[in-house]
Amino acid sequence: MDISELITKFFTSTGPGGGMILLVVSLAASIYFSMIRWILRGGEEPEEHPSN
Amino acid sequence: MLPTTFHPQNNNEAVILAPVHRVTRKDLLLWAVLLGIMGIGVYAYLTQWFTGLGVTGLNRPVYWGFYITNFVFFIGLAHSGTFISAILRLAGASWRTPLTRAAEAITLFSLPFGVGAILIDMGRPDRVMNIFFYGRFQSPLLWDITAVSLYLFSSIVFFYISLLPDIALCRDRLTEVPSWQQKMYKILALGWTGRGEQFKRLERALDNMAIFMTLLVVTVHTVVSWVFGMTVQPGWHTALIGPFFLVGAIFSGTSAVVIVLAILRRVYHMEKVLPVSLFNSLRKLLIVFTVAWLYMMIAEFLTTTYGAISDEMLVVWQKFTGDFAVLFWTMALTVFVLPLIIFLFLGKDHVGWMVVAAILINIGMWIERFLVIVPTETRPRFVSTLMEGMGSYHPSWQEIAITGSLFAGLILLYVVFTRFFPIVPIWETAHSGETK
Amino acid sequence: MAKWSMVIDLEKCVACQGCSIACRFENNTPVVGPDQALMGRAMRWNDVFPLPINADEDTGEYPNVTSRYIPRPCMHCENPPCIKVCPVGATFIDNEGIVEQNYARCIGCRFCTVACPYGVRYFNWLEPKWEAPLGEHLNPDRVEGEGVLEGPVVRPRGIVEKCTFCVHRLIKARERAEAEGRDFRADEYVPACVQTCTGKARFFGDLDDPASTVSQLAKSTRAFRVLEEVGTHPKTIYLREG
Amino acid sequence: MSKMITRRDFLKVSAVVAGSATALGALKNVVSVQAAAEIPTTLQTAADENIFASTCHLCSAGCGILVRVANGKVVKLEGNPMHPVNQGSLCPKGQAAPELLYNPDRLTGPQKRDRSTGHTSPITWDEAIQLVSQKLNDLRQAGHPEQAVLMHGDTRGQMRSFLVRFMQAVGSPNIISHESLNVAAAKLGVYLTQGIYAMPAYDFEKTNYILSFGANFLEAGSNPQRTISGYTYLRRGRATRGKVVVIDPRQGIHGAKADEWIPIKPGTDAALALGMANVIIRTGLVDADFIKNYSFGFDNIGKAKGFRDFVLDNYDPARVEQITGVPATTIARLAGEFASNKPSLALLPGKGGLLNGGFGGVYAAMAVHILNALVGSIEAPGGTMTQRNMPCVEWPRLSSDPTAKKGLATPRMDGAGSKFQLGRNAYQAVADQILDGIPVEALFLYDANPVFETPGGSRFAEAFKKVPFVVSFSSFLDESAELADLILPEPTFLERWGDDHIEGLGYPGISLYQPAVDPLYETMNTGDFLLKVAETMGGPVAKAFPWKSYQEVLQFRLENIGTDWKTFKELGVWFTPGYRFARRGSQKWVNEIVGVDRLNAPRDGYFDLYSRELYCFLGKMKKDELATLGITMTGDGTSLPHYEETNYAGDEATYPFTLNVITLMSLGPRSEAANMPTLQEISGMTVGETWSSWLEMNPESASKLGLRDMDPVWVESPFGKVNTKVRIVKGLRPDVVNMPFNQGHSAVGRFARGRGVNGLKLLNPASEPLSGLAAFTNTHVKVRKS
Repeated sequence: MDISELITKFFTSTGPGGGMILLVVSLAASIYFSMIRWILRGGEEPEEHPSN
Repeated sequence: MLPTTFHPQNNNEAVILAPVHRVTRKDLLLWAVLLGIMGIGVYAYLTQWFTGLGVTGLNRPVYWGFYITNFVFFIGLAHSGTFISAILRLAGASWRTPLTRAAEAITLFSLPFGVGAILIDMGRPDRVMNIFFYGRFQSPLLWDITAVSLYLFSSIVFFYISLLPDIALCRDRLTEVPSWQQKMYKILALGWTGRGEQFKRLERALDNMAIFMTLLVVTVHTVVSWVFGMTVQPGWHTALIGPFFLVGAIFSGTSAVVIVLAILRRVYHMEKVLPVSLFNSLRKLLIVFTVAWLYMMIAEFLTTTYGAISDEMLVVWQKFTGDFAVLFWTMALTVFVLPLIIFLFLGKDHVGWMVVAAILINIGMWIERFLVIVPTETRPRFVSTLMEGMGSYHPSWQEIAITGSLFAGLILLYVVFTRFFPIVPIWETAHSGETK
Repeated sequence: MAKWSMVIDLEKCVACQGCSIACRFENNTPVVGPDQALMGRAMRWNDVFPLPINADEDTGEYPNVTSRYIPRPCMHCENPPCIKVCPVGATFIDNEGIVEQNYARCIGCRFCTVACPYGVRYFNWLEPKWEAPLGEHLNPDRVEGEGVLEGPVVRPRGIVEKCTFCVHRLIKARERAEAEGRDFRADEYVPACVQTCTGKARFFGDLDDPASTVSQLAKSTRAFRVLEEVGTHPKTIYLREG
Repeated sequence: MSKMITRRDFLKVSAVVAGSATALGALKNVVSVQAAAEIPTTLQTAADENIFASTCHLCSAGCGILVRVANGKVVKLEGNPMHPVNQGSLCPKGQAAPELLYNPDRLTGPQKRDRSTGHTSPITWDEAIQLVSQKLNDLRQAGHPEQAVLMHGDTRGQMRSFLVRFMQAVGSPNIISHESLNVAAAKLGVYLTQGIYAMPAYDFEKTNYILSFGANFLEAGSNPQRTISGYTYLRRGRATRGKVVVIDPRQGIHGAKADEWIPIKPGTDAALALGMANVIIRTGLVDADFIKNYSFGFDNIGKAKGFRDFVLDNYDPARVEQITGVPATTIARLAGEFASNKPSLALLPGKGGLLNGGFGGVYAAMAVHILNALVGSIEAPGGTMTQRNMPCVEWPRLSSDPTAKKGLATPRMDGAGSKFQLGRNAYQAVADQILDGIPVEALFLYDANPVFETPGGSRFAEAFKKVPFVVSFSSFLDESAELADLILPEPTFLERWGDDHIEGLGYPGISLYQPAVDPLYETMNTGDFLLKVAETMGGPVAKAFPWKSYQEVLQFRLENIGTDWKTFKELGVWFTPGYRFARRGSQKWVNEIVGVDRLNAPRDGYFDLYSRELYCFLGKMKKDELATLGITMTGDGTSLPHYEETNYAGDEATYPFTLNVITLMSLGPRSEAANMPTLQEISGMTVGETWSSWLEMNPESASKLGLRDMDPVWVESPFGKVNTKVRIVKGLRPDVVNMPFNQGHSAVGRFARGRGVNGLKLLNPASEPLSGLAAFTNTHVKVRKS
């Protein structure tokens, strides 16, 4: 299957669209989740490098 | 045991937190009224659920009416928050800080109603999952759903993380509130301490998200417009429709912020926190938007009328002199003429006039959304399909009630929110900046 | 594979509306009643309209008045705007060029009805009903498959329906040919409107077969397609009067 | 160090370029539409299916149908491709017929109405048979069988002669057809010229040129399906395209499809036809052979003025222009085209034609038919034909007893032949006659709803009060059945036996009705009912009807049509294709084509341009005598077709518009059709109306009255007023307004009741004094905003 057919299939067939939505949203969810964790972790006073 | 939390120093903390301390009788009354309106809407929707969309005034060829207008309007309204807090953040406009949360709350609370309007408009809401089972990405509706759901999701996160330090503040300061409320703060604060890298990381995350959110704003409203623009119908099928919708969205959203600010200022006595200078800054922005919107309108109508393709002209005449003339000229008056007069001559240092203008703009923008959607439908390319009584649209009481309840819902969420969370970001407006 | 097409000779069409009603009884489209009809919710998959298509076209002043009529089934476009916009693939074009609707999947968003420039798609605003015993005459034919419901089966409310060139008749004709152990011929299948046409104004057949009547007529100097400038490439072709 | 592009790199680059190209190619696919992957499906259908060949009964065309019966239910009708009238086609009424069968408002069994209370109560068929036979026997014993009257509608085939036989056996001459409401004017026109009392059949297929005088042949002629097929063949079915000119104050569908629409002043068709005759004669374009050898009265006959001089003296195109409003140049051009594009045809109005309401209408029909004669189109290819009927087995001789003989000798109660000397039927006059004191003891309504379908129908409601025994055979409780004492519902045509003669093609054929399903309700075929009545009555009436069932009657009558009953049932139709024209002047011509039906004038095969038949009635009358008949002409002119100014009810100053009640294809002529919801929902396609009635008005007139499209209006005539809405129609004379027929029912059923208004209520209820025709088009109305 060449790329053109793949693209066509993605747009025109039923199913991939719903998958796309779920993919985008879950991707965002995981990014946001790790982002929030990253922010909160900023509050832990890590022993390695004391800030002051 | 909580670690000691760092809270930036804010002189207005008491003023800002004042509304959060108590739920008054008046509040309960207001909530009851709003719930009542929503109840009517729910009843209206139930009649629609059990009888079918036939209870609406929709028909052939006006398949889309109030519900889709609401969808577009609410999504547009949602642009206020992102605009004020994301775009202005990127632009480094520091005057925005006191009103970011008030604006973002509009975003957050209008988006669900925008999405809800779409669900209400569906003939078979029970089959909504088909979109996921059988979604086709060729349909602009899928682009819409992708963009709007991502936007909704991102807005929640954007709003929530900027709220974190203030939730923590509530957790620590509001000891007199009921225990469930305290528990809520405790859970929602996610153990925020404000120490170490937290504020720095928060700022960084917000800065980065602002870029993303700005992109989303542009995408979302363009995609909303493409639901119309991708068809071949006269009046819709124009490349301008994306920017047109976008500018309109920011325009109405920013005006909505003016209204909300003025109310908050008055009701919660925040004159000091939300100074008149804020309104003056918004006034300047709004002047730009009004002119930009006028420019869009002129670009749109001049191109259409000059080209004078007959199908397109039928729609234009519907707006200029036809069935929608009254609405159209009301819209022109409330969106351009009156606001410009107010902004230029009356609005400076005058909150009252600003509110008047903002209300006019929002009424006008709702009408404008209606006028984008309905007149085109009343004059399809194959005009012969119109028989007696066709090509017109009169909303039923259900549509009006549901529209009313969508607005009531937005207001309800908003007023409830202001009673439990500080509507002005305390940490962002803090006098002492960084952590020590 | 065949490419089904309909040719309508406007000179022979006398606007009798036989096609409209043949379609109604073949496909079980409901009568919506006076109030609904007044709102423009009448369901006539195959409708007949007075021309002009374009409202600002000049029809002359008395006594030099031109009045014309046009019957309008689905155009069965080769590039149908309705199919592009359907979010769930409830409306689709089969490999013989027929634009169909799967009633089991439609979510009732009405994007297709808005996108169709010909107004051929109809929405079930209310539950279709037939006052007893009127419902006795309903055509029992239905097309079923995994998650598919098509054909004259009575549509539930909240979904979109449309002219399908009586696709169930095609299936029936194929099945009959198969049962009789012979090859299916294109002339064994016509939609109900073509069969009933009082002026014999309608022709139906395979546009891919250069010898078919529709192919021949499509080449006529009188042939035109409605709104062909829109790029939909209709397979319903009209022949001009005169 | 120069970097050489290696072959490997080159291939890489090419691959990238090619890749982008295919991706761009894909873009095209993304915005286009792909055929969907097939999901296997199966067709579910009825367990058992049958197809019955039968005949449609929803208008006078009598199209052949194939009825699809699935699981014992009628689900679809198709045209019978074997049937010569419709050849597989079927109009909207026929298509909607299952709604007639499964109509929720059908009568489910015989009922008796109590006059004093107005309540109806169900009775058994045996009781009904007893009641009717008792009544008829009473009348016979009283020596007045003629006081039993039967009114019927479009009844053809064996039922027509069966009813006649029944009434004759009882002893009543009063079998009154509704034709005085529609085709009788045209039939009289043909009768007074060609000497045959029938609508001609037209050879559309071979004609080159059609002049339609308000024939409305694409919507509601007497045989719309036949004329539509003829028309489309004339236009596009053959190598040369024939020309069609429509003369009608209303454009309608036929005017829209025609090459030319001539909006003539209503009621002046005679003048236009004679103006054309004038041109044809002056230019020497007449068919000399026909005129010289086979027509009477072209030249002067002794002292009497002939057609030629009369027309040349009186109908100069310039004068005709004054009368008709059609420019003289147009008249001359059309006449020239008509006479030089032979074979050409002038069509007589069938139903809904705008002939004049008085006897002038008959003169107009004569003038139009004479146009056919002038160009030699009588009984000629591309011209008119004479409708032949299938030879049926003769009924056994009716041996009338003295009572019956006495009854049959009485004059007809509707006045046809006596009060209305030239009339054959005076349907609408029945009410006046009853109200004038003519005794009617029993009135049978078969296929008739006079309360609704006649101008001033409320007179019938009054008249029924004076008739002690009114019987309706209607399948629906229509306006007349509502007032009947006995309601004896007949099953719909899809549940009963019957037949119809094929008309409009010239050659003979017969078409069968057969029950596609068993009767749904306790209904009885009126044929079967009358057989049982006859049996119960006993005596000579019983003897006249030796059959057990109406189906047997059909089988008896159709024994010799050339096929056996089984094949006939299978095909639903039998005919002898190919019309054979009679040679001018041949024996067949004299015996079958010209002059056959003349009562007074000689049956000599001459086509009358000067009507000898009419001379027998009017020739000797004085001016004042003629004036009582509404004829202003005196002398020879009375026997020659001429233009009579219409004597309108309502003066023009107060009532500026002529009202035309139009029959539409959708609703058709029969009351039941108004109760078929599907038909209601397509009823006013031309103006975009459904489920209602409207008033069509020219934009100019509307703006003069300050009316805008869809404004509610009062339409008022000297006889009443109705409230409806105005619709602007460009294709209409400014001095004419139209209203659709078959709306404004107060009964029949839920779908018909209260939909719009009945325009007939506004019309002049008078009958034309010479012919007994209903005056359909001589009422003026005024319109004002309400």
